[in-house]
Amino acid sequence: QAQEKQPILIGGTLGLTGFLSEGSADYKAVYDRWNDEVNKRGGLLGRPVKLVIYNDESTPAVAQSLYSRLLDQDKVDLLLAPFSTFVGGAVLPIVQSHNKLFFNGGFVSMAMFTNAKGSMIGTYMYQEPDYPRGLFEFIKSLPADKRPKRAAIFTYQSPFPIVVRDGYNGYGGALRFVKEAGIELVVNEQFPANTTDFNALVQKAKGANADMVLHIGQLNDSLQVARTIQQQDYKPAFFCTCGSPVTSIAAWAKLGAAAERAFSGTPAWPTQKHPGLVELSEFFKKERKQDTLPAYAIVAQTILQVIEQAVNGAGTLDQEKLREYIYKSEFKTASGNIRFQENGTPVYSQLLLQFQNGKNEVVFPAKDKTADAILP
Amino acid sequence: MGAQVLTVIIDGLLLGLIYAGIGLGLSLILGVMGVVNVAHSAFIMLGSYFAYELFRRAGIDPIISAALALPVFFLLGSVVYRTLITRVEFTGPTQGLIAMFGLMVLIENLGVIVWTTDARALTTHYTNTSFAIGPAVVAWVKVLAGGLALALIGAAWVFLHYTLTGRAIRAIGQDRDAAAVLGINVHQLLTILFGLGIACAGVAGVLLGMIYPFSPGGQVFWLAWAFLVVVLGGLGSVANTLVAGLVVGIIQTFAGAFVPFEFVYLILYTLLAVILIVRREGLTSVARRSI
Amino acid sequence: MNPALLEVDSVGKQFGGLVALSSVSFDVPRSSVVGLIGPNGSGKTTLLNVINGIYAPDRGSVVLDGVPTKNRSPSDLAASGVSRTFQNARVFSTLSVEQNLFIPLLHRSGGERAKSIKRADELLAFVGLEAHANKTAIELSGGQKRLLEFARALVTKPGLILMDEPFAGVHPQIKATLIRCIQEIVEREGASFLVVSHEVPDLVNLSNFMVCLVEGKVAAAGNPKDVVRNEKVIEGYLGQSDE
Amino acid sequence: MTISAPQLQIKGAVAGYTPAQQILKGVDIAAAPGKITVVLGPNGTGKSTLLKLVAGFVKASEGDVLLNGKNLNALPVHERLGEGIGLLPQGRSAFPDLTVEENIELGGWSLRSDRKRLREAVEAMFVRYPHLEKLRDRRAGTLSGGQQRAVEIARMLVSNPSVLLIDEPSVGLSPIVATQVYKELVELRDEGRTILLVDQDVRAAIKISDYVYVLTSGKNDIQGDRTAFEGDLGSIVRGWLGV
Amino acid sequence: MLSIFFVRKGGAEDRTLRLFGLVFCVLGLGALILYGAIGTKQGILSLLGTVFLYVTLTQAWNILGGYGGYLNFGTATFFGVGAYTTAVLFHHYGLSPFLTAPIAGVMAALLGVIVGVPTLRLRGAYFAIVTMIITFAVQIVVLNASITQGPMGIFLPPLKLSPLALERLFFFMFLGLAVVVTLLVYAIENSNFGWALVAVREDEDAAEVIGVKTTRIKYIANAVATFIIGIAGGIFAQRIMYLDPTTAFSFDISLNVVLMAVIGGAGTWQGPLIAAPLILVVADMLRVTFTSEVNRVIFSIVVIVIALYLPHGAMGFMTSLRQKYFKWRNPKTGDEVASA
Ligand SMILES: Nc1ncnc2c1ncn2[C@@H]1O[C@H](COP(=O)(O)OP(=O)(O)OP(=O)(O)O)[C@@H](O)[C@H]1O
Ligand SMILES: Nc1ncnc2c1ncn2[C@@H]1O[C@H](COP(=O)(O)OP(=O)(O)OP(=O)(O)O)[C@@H](O)[C@H]1O
Ligand SMILES: [Mg+2]
Ligand SMILES: [Mg+2]
Repeated sequence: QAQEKQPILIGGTLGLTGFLSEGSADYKAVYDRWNDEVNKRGGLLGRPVKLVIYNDESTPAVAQSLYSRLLDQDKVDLLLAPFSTFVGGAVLPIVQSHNKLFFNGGFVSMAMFTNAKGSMIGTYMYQEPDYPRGLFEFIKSLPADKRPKRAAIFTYQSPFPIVVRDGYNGYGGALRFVKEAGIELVVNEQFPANTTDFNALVQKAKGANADMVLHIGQLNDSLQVARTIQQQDYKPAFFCTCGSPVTSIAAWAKLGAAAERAFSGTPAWPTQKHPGLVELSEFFKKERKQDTLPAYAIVAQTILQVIEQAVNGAGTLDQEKLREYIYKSEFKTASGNIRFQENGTPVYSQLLLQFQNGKNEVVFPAKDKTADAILP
Repeated sequence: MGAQVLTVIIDGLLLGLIYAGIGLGLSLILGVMGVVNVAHSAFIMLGSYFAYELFRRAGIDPIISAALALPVFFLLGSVVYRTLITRVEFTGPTQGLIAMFGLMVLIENLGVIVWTTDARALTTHYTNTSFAIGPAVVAWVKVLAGGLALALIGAAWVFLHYTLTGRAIRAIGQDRDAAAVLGINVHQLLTILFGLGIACAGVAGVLLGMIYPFSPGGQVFWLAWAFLVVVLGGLGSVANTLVAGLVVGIIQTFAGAFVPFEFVYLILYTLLAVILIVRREGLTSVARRSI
Repeated sequence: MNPALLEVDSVGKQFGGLVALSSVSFDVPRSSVVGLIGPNGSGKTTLLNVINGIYAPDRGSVVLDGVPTKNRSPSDLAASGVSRTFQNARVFSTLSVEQNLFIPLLHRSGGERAKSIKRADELLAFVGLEAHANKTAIELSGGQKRLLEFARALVTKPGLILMDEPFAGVHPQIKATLIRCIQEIVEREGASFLVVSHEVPDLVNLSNFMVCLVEGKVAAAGNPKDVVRNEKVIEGYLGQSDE
Repeated sequence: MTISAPQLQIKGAVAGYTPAQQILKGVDIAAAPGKITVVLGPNGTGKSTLLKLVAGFVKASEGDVLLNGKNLNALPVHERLGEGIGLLPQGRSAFPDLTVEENIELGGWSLRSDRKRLREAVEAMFVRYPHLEKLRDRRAGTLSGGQQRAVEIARMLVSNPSVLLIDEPSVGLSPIVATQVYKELVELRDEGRTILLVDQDVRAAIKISDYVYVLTSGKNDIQGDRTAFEGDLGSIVRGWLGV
Repeated sequence: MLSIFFVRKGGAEDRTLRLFGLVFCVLGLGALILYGAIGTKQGILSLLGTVFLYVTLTQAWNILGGYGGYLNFGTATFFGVGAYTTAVLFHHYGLSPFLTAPIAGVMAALLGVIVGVPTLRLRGAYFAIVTMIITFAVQIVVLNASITQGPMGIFLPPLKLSPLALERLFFFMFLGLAVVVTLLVYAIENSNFGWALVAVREDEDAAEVIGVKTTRIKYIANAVATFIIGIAGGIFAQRIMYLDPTTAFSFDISLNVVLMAVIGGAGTWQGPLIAAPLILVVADMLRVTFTSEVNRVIFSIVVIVIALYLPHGAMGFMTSLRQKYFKWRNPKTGDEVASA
């Protein structure tokens, strides 16, 4: 009896401090909310659920030792991935050596999913090479004279953004999309971590008359580039933060005029009314005082929904059985109804957001559109 | 080409002024007291949030906040000096380093508790505006911040070189006991100095907050710049801190314009290392007699 | 005939625009004490720094034992038997007195080192510091630091010892001891000293040869008694003695 | 310039750098008003410690320091200047990165509320020491040893202290300047200042002294006025002093 | 007098204490070996592995930084170069990092010598900050080089061992390294070389003048230190299995090493043995007890308290205890005293 009542432990880490803390905070909020709710619903398999989320300080080495601890000492039943590819890369080998399923709402990586041979279950609706895909599909839908002619790409020097730019094994990537769309690439620059001033980069794009700027980076640098572009009185028709989905983070709205018209991708949007999505959006409005729903929250919610449905559906915590169940079922989640492909990732789907008058609007694809894109 | 050079020079100078502003407080405290204030960036962070809160709650313009930050952070610095630094300073530079490191972690994480880790951006009505000098487009905020930094540096320079109190503070840095013998209240003046150093950090924080988005953990990246400027300028020398800031700013923007961006920092670091190695004590490089 | 132990040949040294030494020449013969006097700022310390390899001379040369010392580092010269003391005693402040004496012996080996250790003990007794052997050097009084430095300069049995005001602030009785010590070393070991001091009467007694620098130039050189009677020296340096 | 001469008394002072080890073990010294009182003794007996005690760097665990009857024990260093105490420390203490002028100006820190007087006092020093005039804008750290000593003396005098604690004033000074310094001390006394002088130049010190103490191993055991030291008692003590 | 050749501070009591210390160390080491062999908690094994890694790094830093007084804020440079050396050799030639770790040491030492020639002429804060800058510069080179796969980093496949065996392996690797390095530092402390370094720290000019070949001494110390750091980095690459420029050249590594050395008491071989476990275990305990930023707040307070109440590091504290209870002479003075 007492054994039965032992809580189910779900463990993972997040960079609650350090440079990944921004996105991590969104994850944490969703995790905590779900933990409360799932227990209100009676837990999983009749047992209460306890999330054990450590702070990895945005440091891979720390995350490694914490995962080691989660697996070995805390003996968690289910394992959540950390936030960001940067940390995830270091953790994956440890997880694999323990033969655990890795529930990954935290990061994308074609390479790692391939490498994990299906033992990693991801809920990002698209992997790195597809990050800019939404934007280019949208561009293809435009009349020829509205399309951009000259592109500038800024890429953060980190594994994830590089793949966003270059694609994976000959598939996807911003460079390929630009070429296929017949756009001339006039600036292709990288910037290292801790870059504090982006004036030089923006000057280059401006000097080259680029009417499209793809910024493939993270939050802080995206904010700065947006602001610098505005201050330089430079008006590229297409400005996309094609790295992380940062326009849906609270800080974006604070930029004022500089935030306007920026494009960004997201896996889903509350207007799609996927299961739990509207409530999640309400929760962020009420509890986090955040008008817009961060994409991170959607992915986090999705992985938890997958876990919940899988455990209840398979009726066990046995990793093999869970795996079997996951690959043959369809999941009803905040990101829509999803099925997992062989490598553990869902089928591609993306919405393109544009920041208009202080909020995000879905501008593509047409069926989910909430507003028309504003183009000069 | 000519237009580009003009842009690069203007940008470099403005950036340089800001770097000098960031380095100033660090330089004063390191030069006079020998304390490596790694918490400098934490006070910069507080400065940014100081401006942010004043703007958000009371609509106070950051330019005014910069002035308000002076007394507020001066007081804060004095308190830190009296409670923490006096107790570690005598036991050698490394002890001060540990204490300041602790303080940095403390402030940063208290900052996270108070403000969360979310990035903030301070957007006033002039934040997104700019003006043109010939072909160069210059952001107003940078001009304002650069001007304020210059004023701060000028004031510090006048204070340290042209007032007796300032000279006394420099004297303390060179021989504390000899200064005491002359009737100088060392404890009091060091409190002032530390207060000033922190005030400079606070103002620098306001200035950075005007230009760049910030978060509690993010301002630490500026620390590297501050250190760069300080060593390049030579410890405790205000005028050279300014020159060093400008040198760094100009090198950075020139490199930024003419080489791939990923090599900008490499070029910058290499040049700085070369300058330091050739001139040993940075731009100061006075032939100090030690023998 | 052996050349002199040290030949200083038209040495010049400038600091920026300031000419600290211009064309200074003199010899330090073997087994002798050369006194170096001169007003404040006349370049005495600078000269020691040049001989010692701390500064490279702008002009001229320094020849030790017939070999020019050009580009040799102070430690290298120390290995060839040049040692010195500083005008402001520089001791290793967190080391004990005996550890201070031990540092110069680091590059000595075996038997030689054992001998040197014996010598260190003697020297310590000589300068009256044996009771303080275990004290940390920072705890010594001003004069004691100087004595320690004196001893430290001699433990390795150097051939040429440069001393910058060894008697300043030293108690008269100990000063007499130091002078005796110097004389004995010159006699017994054939070492040579170049001593800077403002205590002219003592220096006159001690040295075989004297050089007076004024504004970086040799104003007088020769027999000590003659040098101190030289008008230029009296006028520029000694002043009218009222005794 | 005349000054109302104060009297300085050290009564039964026990003091040291660590509680475990006392350097002064019951010292009784009185510096008579308007007189030069000399303290002699071998290296390391605590003469400098005595001056540091009066200046406030070292705290007495027993005994008192009295100035005109006022107990100074609780006053911190910087306030003692206000009581008229000036100290010339042993060794080097000029501020190396300040110019000579700035150094001297800081000596007048206590006059800072009256800028005009301060300026005058500083200029008076350049009149008093003309050889410093041409060094006015040099950084003190680039001066020769003796030049720095002169700066320190001038710096001490700017604030016009009435009690002077002087530790080995002539060390490193050329004879001509040293003679001048001793003359100066006499003048300063004649202006009515009380001087406590510690010196290893025994002969010069006794010559200008009014009263002499000899400090050995932390206690003052011999004392007398100048005549005693130059006269009969002198011959006994002199042997000991090694003059 | 001869005593100083054998012990730093003379006296018979000292020798008993030293014996005591020796026994303590041997017992401690025995206990660790035993735990490494039979312990099954991977988390603890892994934590201890990290502790040994940092003991190694801190000891190596200690050689030039503690004894020689040159505060190096660039440990990460050599650590990263070591790590990348083995990773690159593995990636391109399939050589196991355990085999190539010595090459990693050599590469790091080589770089140490190259950057040492100009930087070791700088003193004080200048040296410290330039070493920090060099880390950034090297990091950028690695970030943009193709042989290192730039920002993509290098994966090293996990060894074919169970997770527990893996932890145990690295536990012993780093323990061995730590023991060897500690012995080396102990030997240095009591050698001519160590004395020469101390002389450099106390007064470099005076040391040079009395015949200490300061330049050579500094180079050698630097080369030895960087060699060790490089080896540690090389093994670390295999342990972390995924190497990228940010991790390998993290400034945190440099800073932690300095903090540990100073908190333990720079220039003592015991210091790192005390401080590395202290800091890492406290940080780890806090991390798992408080899962939010509160853990860092408490950690920072601990650090501040250490700074305030252990003015000469843990070893200084031990020395003062020893003096208090053994009534020995006092080697340090109250520092507030005038040096005039
Ligand atoms: N490193 C230096 N930088 C600038 N000037 C210097 C330096 N070293 C010495 N000088 C100058 O060179 C001159 C000679 O100085 P030096 O120390 O050799 O004099 P000195 O004869 O030893 O005097 P003293 O008897 O006072 O010690 C002085 O004017 C001094 O100011
Ligand atoms: N900072 C210090 N810490 C500990 N002990 C000290 C310190 N300074 C001096 N001492 C000790 O105090 C004693 C007296 O020193 P003091 O400097 O007063 O001697 P002194 O009489 O001035 O000698 P000298 O003529 O050599 O200057 C010495 O034995 C010395 O070892
Ligand atoms: Mg001299
Ligand atoms: Mg003395």
